[in-house]
Amino acid sequence: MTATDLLVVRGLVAGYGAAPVLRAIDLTVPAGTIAAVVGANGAGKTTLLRALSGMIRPAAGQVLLAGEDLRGTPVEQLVRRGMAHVPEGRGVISELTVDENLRLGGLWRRDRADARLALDEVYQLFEPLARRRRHLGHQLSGGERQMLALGRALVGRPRLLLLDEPSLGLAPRVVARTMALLRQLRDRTGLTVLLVEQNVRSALAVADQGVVMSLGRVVIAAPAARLRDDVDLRHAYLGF
Amino acid sequence: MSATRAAVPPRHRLDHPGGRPVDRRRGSTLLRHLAVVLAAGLLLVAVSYAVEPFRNFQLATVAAYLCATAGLTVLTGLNGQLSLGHGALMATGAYTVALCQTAFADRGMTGGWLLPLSLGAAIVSTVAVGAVVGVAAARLRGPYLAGVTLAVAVVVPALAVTFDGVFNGEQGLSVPVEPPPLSLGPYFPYERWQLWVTGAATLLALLLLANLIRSRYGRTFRAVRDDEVAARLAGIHVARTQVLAFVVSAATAGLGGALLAVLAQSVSPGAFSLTLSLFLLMAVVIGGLGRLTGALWGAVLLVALPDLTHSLTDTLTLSPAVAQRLEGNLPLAIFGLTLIVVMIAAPGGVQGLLSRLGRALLARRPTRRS
Amino acid sequence: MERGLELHHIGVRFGGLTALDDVSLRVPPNQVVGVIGPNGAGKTTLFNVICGFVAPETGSLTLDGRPLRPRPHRLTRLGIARTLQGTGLFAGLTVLENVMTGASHTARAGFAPALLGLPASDRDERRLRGDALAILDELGIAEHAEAAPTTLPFAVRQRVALARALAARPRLLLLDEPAGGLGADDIAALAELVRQLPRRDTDPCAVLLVEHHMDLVMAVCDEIVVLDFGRVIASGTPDEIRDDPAVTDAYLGATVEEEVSP
Amino acid sequence: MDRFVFLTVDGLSRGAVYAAFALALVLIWRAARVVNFAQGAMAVAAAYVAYTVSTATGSYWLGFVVAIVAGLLLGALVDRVVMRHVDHASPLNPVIVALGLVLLIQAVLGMVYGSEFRPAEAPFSRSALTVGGVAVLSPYDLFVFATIGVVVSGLAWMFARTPVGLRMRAAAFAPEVSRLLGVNVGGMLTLGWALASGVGALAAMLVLPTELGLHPHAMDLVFVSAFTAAVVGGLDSPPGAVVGGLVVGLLLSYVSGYAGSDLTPLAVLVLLLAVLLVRPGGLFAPVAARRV
Amino acid sequence: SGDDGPGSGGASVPGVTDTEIVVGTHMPLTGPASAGYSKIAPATKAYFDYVNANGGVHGRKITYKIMDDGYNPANTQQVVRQLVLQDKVFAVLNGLGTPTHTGVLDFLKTNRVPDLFVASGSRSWDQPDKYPGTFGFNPDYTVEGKILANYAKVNLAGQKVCFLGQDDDFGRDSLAGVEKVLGAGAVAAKQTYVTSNTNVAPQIGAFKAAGCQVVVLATVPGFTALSVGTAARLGFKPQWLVSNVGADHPTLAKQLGAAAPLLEGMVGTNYLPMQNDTANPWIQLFTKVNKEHNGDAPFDGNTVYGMSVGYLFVQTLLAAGKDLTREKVLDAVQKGGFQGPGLVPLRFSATDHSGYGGQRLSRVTGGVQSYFGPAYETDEADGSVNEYTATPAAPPANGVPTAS
Ligand SMILES: Nc1ncnc2c1ncn2[C@@H]1O[C@H](COP(=O)(O)OP(=O)(O)OP(=O)(O)O)[C@@H](O)[C@H]1O
Ligand SMILES: Nc1ncnc2c1ncn2[C@@H]1O[C@H](COP(=O)(O)OP(=O)(O)OP(=O)(O)O)[C@@H](O)[C@H]1O
Ligand SMILES: CC(C)C[C@H](N)C(=O)O
Ligand SMILES: [Mg+2]
Ligand SMILES: [Mg+2]
Repeated sequence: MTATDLLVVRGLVAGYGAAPVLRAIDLTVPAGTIAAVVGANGAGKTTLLRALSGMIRPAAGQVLLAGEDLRGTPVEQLVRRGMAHVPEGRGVISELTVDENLRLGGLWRRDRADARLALDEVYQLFEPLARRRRHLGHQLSGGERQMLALGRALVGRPRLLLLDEPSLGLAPRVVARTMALLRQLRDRTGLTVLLVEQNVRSALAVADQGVVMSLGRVVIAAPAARLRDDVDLRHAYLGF
Repeated sequence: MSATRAAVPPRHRLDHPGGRPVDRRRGSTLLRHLAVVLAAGLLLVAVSYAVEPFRNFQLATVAAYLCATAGLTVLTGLNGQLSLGHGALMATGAYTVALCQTAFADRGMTGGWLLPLSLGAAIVSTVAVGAVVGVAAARLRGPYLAGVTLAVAVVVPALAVTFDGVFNGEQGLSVPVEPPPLSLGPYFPYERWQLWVTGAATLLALLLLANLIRSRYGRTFRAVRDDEVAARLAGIHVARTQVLAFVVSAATAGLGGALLAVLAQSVSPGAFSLTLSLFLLMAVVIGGLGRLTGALWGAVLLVALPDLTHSLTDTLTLSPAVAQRLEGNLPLAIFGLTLIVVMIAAPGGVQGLLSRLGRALLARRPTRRS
Repeated sequence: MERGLELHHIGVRFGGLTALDDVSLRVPPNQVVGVIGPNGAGKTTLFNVICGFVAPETGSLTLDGRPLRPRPHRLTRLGIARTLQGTGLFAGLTVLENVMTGASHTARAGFAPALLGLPASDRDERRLRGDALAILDELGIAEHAEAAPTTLPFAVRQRVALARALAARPRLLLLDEPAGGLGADDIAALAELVRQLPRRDTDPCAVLLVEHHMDLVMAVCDEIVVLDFGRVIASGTPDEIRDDPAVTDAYLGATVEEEVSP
Repeated sequence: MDRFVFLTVDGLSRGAVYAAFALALVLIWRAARVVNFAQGAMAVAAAYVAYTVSTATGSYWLGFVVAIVAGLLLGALVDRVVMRHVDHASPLNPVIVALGLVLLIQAVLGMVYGSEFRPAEAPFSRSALTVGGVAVLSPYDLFVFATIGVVVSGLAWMFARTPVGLRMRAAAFAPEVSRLLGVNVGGMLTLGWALASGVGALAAMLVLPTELGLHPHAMDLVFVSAFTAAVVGGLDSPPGAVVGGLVVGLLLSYVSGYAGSDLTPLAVLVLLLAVLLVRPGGLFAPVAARRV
Repeated sequence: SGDDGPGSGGASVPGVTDTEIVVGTHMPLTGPASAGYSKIAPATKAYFDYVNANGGVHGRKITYKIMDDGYNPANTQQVVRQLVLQDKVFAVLNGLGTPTHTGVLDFLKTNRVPDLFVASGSRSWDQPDKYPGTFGFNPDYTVEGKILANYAKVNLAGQKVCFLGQDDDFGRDSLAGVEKVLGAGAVAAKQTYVTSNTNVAPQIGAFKAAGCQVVVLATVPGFTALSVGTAARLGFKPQWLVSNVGADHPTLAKQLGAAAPLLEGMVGTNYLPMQNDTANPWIQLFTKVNKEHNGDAPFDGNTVYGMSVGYLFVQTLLAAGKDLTREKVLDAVQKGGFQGPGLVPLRFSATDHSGYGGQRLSRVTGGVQSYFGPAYETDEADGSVNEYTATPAAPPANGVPTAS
């Protein structure tokens, strides 16, 4: 581990009940980079993110965030450590308004003024949300909810962002803009992103590092450019 | 979180009677269920000779409650509608049977067919009430449904006081029931006869319920419980299905109430209080929601638990002052505590626990062989 | 000749928000029509109008030229089936039962036979089960027939949802983002399946498809309608749409690669 | 006309206490999505504590404060020791556990205090002040109105305007997501239970002087009326609880005054049906959820 | 296995051995109706323990099985069957409540179980032809209504009389008695309450509006207290005439707490010695028993009631003789002639199975409830209300009755 590795995962084993879904995952994400985790349905990508953010308790292994072991840290403390997890399936609280959902993202922060600033930035980034501030979560369209979930995470100004299929249900234009946004944030604020995606092409287009998972293991972790450009690798691990 | 739904879309609950994954048995549903019911009937007759009259009466009471809990478990467990008012539906059946039997007796009519006729009338009248409540219930969800059924539970017994000309107020009506047929011998214990009558009626009701659960209706009940929007898109009339479930459930509750009235030979509003409705619900959940066997455990618990805890306090010898305090209260405390512990330790109820146990045993066998 | 489903000048508003504005379109028999558009453009709302979940303020619908007043639970009887955004499976039913439920309206035995457990009801069940297994087989997921949906991978759940819709033997199938969350292989398989639907030997059907996955849309649609702010801004063949500047502007935008490369 | 004024005023003062208790139900519903059937028994338990303190010290107000504190603690205790461990996957489970709690608490109170009625003191005169020969509100009624007004507006403000209110609502609706957003869901739940139970205890202190007295079952009937009130108002809405409570109070008063007390249960059912068939989520229901 | 025919007299009598008699009862020990009543059976039991400690009855100790039915008739069915079929009690004694006990009349009759001294004033117990084994204890509500109305007629002549009753037999029978004495149209305002609605302000408000001066209450204690409290709130101060069911001063005072002075002047009825009359030898006896065998529980009207029931039952057993059978017990009760703590006669005969046949009036003065004037007796028909002047019996020296 080097000082710049923000997230280090060693031998992580986790699952739901008896049989583990993740079998000894090793992974390193340097600070200020984007890592794309790709793999077939059921490979365990979602489970990996859930284990990282403590939503399921790992059976074995170690997760280090900026060198600190996260074992035993309650889920709700992780945002304070700078980790934000946008879960699969949007996680918008449908009974709250758009504005309340967004505010919730920054509620834990001491710096109220900056939280407010972050809120305004999100409204600027996703103007459909600005038009629906007072709407309840359940009134939004599928894509609008996806924006809301992402925006809510950004209000907390995280160091590490765990994104589970953010492109799901988003219009192509918005997908491209979202991906570009991740790049911008990486460059502007040094944000580190662990991006789980089915949309392999888009993911590898923005990522620095590509991680391919299969059956609960990391089968290859390589610079994204290599995975993108090396036809043999692509055929072997990504099937295209 | 789906707070609007009364019951779980149970993730791990695919092994109940109506939901065995693939029915490989090609035979007739009716014959299969009939065989089980006949076996149960024979067992019951054997038991009725083996045990004392009081136990016969207790078993008969279990049978009567079982009618109600079976219906409630279909409604709440399979169709996801919460009812706090099943005691009131039982009251409807009970009063109907009382009025019918009294009318027959007043006209000097006798015969073995009169009681089935009264029970039939009880079912019909409860179905009518159930349909009315069901139509309202079909529009309501979760606590709002609970609120209305709670009001029904309070109102129906109160009507006996409001219209005391017919129902004779708090004191209630007596239910004339003919003695066992003479062909059974002059000294045939009355309690055994009571068990036979209630047992037969209940087994018949269970047979029909089991058939229904097995059929496409059972499936639509559960589909509506799990996802109303998807159910509508699958061509299911959600409201109609909910009313149907309510009516079916009401019919059995009415029969259960009627049987209880026949057993007690009397009906009065106090016997069908809100407490009864709440206890029925506790019984089906503790027994194991959504399964007929669970309803059976629930009915057994309703009868046995107070008895057991009472004997427990009886065996403790205490000073009069302490005894006076504990008397009555200790059984309730134990019952309450049991309820809490069971719900925390085994939310699947007794039947869930038994299934788990069974599976564990099955799972161990092959390892032993190897 | 058969006319299929037609929408005439449909308008829907939610409070102050116009979700659909004078939308007309037609789904001819045995054709695949795609509806695309930015998030919140009104695509799902359009489906909801067809299904009767949302009553349009203006406009009308016809099915084969006859006026249509849709009610959700009558839909399968009219030959229309729909999948939900998200999967909407019955969590407490097995996969097989889920699919059997899709064909509820074809059951013939009434309440009395079911209550009495008569052979008529048993026959019904056997037929439904047989049909459902056949569909599961066609979609290649027969092995999961006994599973609980929640234990299955997402791609399989999507297929179960599709199987349930097909079990109704629809003439028109409404698919709301069927590729959402699927991997490339699964999407390719889905594309193949959707393309085949109008050409099936038994029960061929037309498809109205809402999807953000352009590869799929372009590959399977005979015609595409583009919505923006509730209005139809373009319609035509995939090729026409791809090159329509208005569509690119409102919806397609640049590719990710173009966006991220400086 | 005098009679009408009298029945109206009487109905409102009864309704106010139903409202307070309904509010406790609404609180716990908003905080934990549970209809707390044990609310009545818990409130009675707190009132017994107050009774013990008041009789020992002779101070009503000390008892009053102790009741509310006891209510808060009991709520937190019930959450931590019991409800926390209940599988909420089925909304029925907590309901059954609550019913178990009712049995347990009432039995324990019966053992400790016996099943005699204990007097429940009112801190102000309950004799109505007469205006123009018509008996209107008593000082005690005014006290009740004022207390409930303060509590309702305080809670409404807390839920709608404060961060902790937002956290509580978020935790209730989506516990998992809320944890990811840094909300201490467990703490919020405990807080919700404590608050609700505290309000319940307050309601019991307000309602008991108008009832038969302190008894393990003293709140049984109040619970039924209050639950009705909460449902009529809409379980998600604190103002709904207040309106619902007043409506139920007025209805009961008019019906027993003009038609006979034996018709009151029926009248309640009719009210429930009339309201819910038109508005299935109660008078103050939020916007119907988009489900597709 | 349970096939023995009925009428198996002679050899074995259920619940009776040479050393023991088992009797049982059903009582509300829990639930909303338990207040007050839950103390009756323990008091009876305490008296039996006292008798047992003094050698029992004909050498037999009395075992009293108390079953909680929570005032729920369905539970009563269960527990009474348990008593009779399982515990094989000799008799059911002092089963409490009209709706609860009504449901088991037929069962007890079929099983030929003596059903003695039912704790309720309903007239149902007095049906010797239909229920030969059932006997009441409390004076019936019509008798009581007549006596209360008679007081109003004689002592409060010309005042406007109103009536509040429970919406069941209790209220109805009581009102019937009141109207028999005052005349059908004489009650200016009649109101009822249901136990499920504790707000009696509408009813009391109606009395006030009607200008009532005397209010007869056929209420349980809780509703007596509510009525009195509510009236005070409304500034309405009538003369209260209260049924014995709801007139026990300690119970009421406890419930009203600081407002207990409102009970001042309340006229009530009863037919047993007043629990605060420490000069009364019965009260002295019962206080002693309460101390020794009842854990010195708070002593009130329910205690006196429970012990009086016990005393009467022991008298009955003695009268039935050493060779105890169920038939003999019934004969003994029908023969009557019991002298005990009661202030009025027990009416038992072959044709009358009702209990006490009258009441005496009491008044609360200076926070103390005490009797005044003579005791009265009457019937539930149109007979007149007569003074009953016989001097009450004194208890035997050791407190245990002896065979007469
Ligand atoms: N709650 C759960 N209980 C039991 N098994 C689960 C649960 N969630 C997921 N699984 C199983 O764990 C495995 C990995 O699931 P996971 O959701 O992590 O995959 P994924 O890579 O995110 O797939 P997808 O691309 O479909 O989102 C799958 O086989 C799945 O069936
Ligand atoms: N029930 C409703 N109440 C209020 N607004 C609604 C409701 N349903 C939809 N809307 C609004 O109408 C607009 C269209 O929504 P719709 O769901 O049809 O969009 P969509 O085209 O399906 O979007 P997506 O591609 O993101 O799923 C959205 O802005 C949405 O917020
Ligand atoms: C003396 C009491 C037990 C009377 C009671 N209210 C009843 O008749 O039921
Ligand atoms: Mg995933
Ligand atoms: Mg959509």
